[in-house]
Amino acid sequence: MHLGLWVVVLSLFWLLLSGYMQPMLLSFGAISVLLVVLVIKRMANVDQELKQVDFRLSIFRYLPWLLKEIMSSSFHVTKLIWSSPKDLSPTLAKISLKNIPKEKRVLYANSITLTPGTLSLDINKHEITVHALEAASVDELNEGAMERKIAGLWPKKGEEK
Amino acid sequence: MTAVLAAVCIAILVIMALALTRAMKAPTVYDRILGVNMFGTKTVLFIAVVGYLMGRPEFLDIAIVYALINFIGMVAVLRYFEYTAPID
Amino acid sequence: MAVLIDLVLLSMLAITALRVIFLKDLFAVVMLFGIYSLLSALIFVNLDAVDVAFTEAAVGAGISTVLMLSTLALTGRTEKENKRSSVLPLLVVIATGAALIYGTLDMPPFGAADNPIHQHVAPRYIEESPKEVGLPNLVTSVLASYRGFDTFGETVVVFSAMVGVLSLLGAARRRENSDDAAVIVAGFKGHKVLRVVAKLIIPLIILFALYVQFHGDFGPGGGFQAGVIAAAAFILYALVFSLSHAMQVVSPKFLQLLASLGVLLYASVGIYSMLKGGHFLDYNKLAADPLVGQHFGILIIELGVGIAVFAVMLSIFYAFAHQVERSTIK
Amino acid sequence: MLVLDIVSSILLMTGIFFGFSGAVGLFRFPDFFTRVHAASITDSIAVILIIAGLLLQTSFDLNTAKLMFILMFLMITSPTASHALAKSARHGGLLTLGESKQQQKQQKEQMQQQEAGQ
Repeated sequence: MHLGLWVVVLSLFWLLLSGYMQPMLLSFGAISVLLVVLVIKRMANVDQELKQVDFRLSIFRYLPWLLKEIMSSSFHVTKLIWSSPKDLSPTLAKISLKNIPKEKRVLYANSITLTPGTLSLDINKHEITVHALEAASVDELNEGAMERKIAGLWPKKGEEK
Repeated sequence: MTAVLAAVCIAILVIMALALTRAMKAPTVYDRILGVNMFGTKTVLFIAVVGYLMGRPEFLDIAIVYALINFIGMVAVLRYFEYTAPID
Repeated sequence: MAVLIDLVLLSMLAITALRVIFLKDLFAVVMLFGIYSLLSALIFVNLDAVDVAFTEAAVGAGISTVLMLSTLALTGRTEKENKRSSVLPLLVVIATGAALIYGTLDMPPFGAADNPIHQHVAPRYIEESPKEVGLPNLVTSVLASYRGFDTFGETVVVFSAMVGVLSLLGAARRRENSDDAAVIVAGFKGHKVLRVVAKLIIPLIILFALYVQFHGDFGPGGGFQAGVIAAAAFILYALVFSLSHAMQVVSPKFLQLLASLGVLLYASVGIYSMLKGGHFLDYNKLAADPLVGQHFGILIIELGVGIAVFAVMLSIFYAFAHQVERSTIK
Repeated sequence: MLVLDIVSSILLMTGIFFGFSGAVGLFRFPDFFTRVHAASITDSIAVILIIAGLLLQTSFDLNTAKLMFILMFLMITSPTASHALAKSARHGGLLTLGESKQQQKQQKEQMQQQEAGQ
């Protein structure tokens, strides 16, 4: 994530938290944002991972879809809880990551965990290990609706072929 | 509306009690952590709802602190396992 | 309604406490202590003591869990079997308890409206502080202005806690050869999701801490809470990205400097007000208008408290974590 | 105003229903990994619905923003915590239901083979 974007995000965060528009508090806000950006820069120098966090506003196009997904799978898992929890058939599966660019993989893994019924257990360069309550949810993931949604969120620079 | 909020408060307390029971009588140590984590997130909700119930939305600041601190606690617990293997 | 919630929370608190006493697995004890402090903070919220709840949230559920876990990593996880008979300790406890209860018999009835504290002290704070100190948050006025001496004492206590821990455990030093550190780093490198999320959330935590620092005059919060939350952010960084990384971002030496700077900042406000012809920590003398003086004084001493608490908490964590790493490497 | 109140009550109640179901699932599900799924219901849908219900109670000011922040933080941290916990459990050697059944079966077979050998 770019430092400039951080400045915008942090300033917005401050203004919404504080809500005071007096010059003194605004200047405190400016100092605070500067301080935090300094810390971000120092941390990035140490661990070299600034680029790993990629955040774009287009993520908001994805959220409604995710919400719908969470809704439907929650209903499903709730039904399982109240009906027959003893005869579940939990499965482990590996989902390929080759269509997901590097910086969106964490979003993908967390989306999988966030939808009840599927849980990302492990993630490496090529695949995510997913634990699912039912085999059907793994098939759904393999069909790739979520994958396509996430991959299509924003084009990667230099990769538009 | 107050009645609804009060009911929600009580209901969250019930959920918290269930999570607490899980944390106390846990088959594995991971279940215990799961219970504690769930207790933490429900605490955040509880504070937010109580804030509205008592007409004190400043409580939201505390809820934010909880949402953040709970996560740090979880990470510390998992980090602890790096050094010592779980027993049960 | 509030009474009912209080009762439920208190009974949950009591059950947790009882369970803690009988558990031998100290790790489980730490987890339940986390719940214990969450519950007590909820009770504070319910009693409308927002500032206290804030502190309990940050210190009880956050920092103390982390510190207790690092102690456990040093000492081991199960409680030692106590072979000695517990009759004598029980007698001592019963005698002390009885003496304490006897002592409370002389005290005014708990919570009664005509207690002395509700006659003189509290009404004065409530009525006069808007005129004398002029802050919207009464708790901050009391803590930072009326009880400025106490708060100064507390800050010094926090500082001496750091001195104590560092002299017992040894100050953590930045390791130059990072070979053995790599062993530790490898363990958490696999948690990719955690690393990215931590990276995203740490700046927000630090900014939130700064918000708490500067808005202590208006709402719940202040230097103490802010310092703890900021320290928690760096602890998260150390937990996820390894201690040596964190030490490169904020070095232990710098922290020790910061801790003393915080205490000195507080003290210097007091001395400055003495030079201006007032008493120690007499903020009224800081500016021509006493209210402005109060405002400045509180702002600066809160900053001092925040800096000191932040530095002390992080140093203590460094000292523990450093010791843990050393003991696991060898 | 009344419509908002009704909608918000419905949201809150549904949220509570899901939260309660998840908490019950914490006891009814057979092993740790399935229980994480149950907990994730209370962490995702219940949180979303309850905060959405509270959002309708605000007068769309700073408190709205703060509630959004809480929602955002929980949506980021709780799946991360679940994932990290499940991952640690797996690396710590906890088996999933299918695997442990398989292991038991194998052990049984080995025992039978040994008995047959004797």
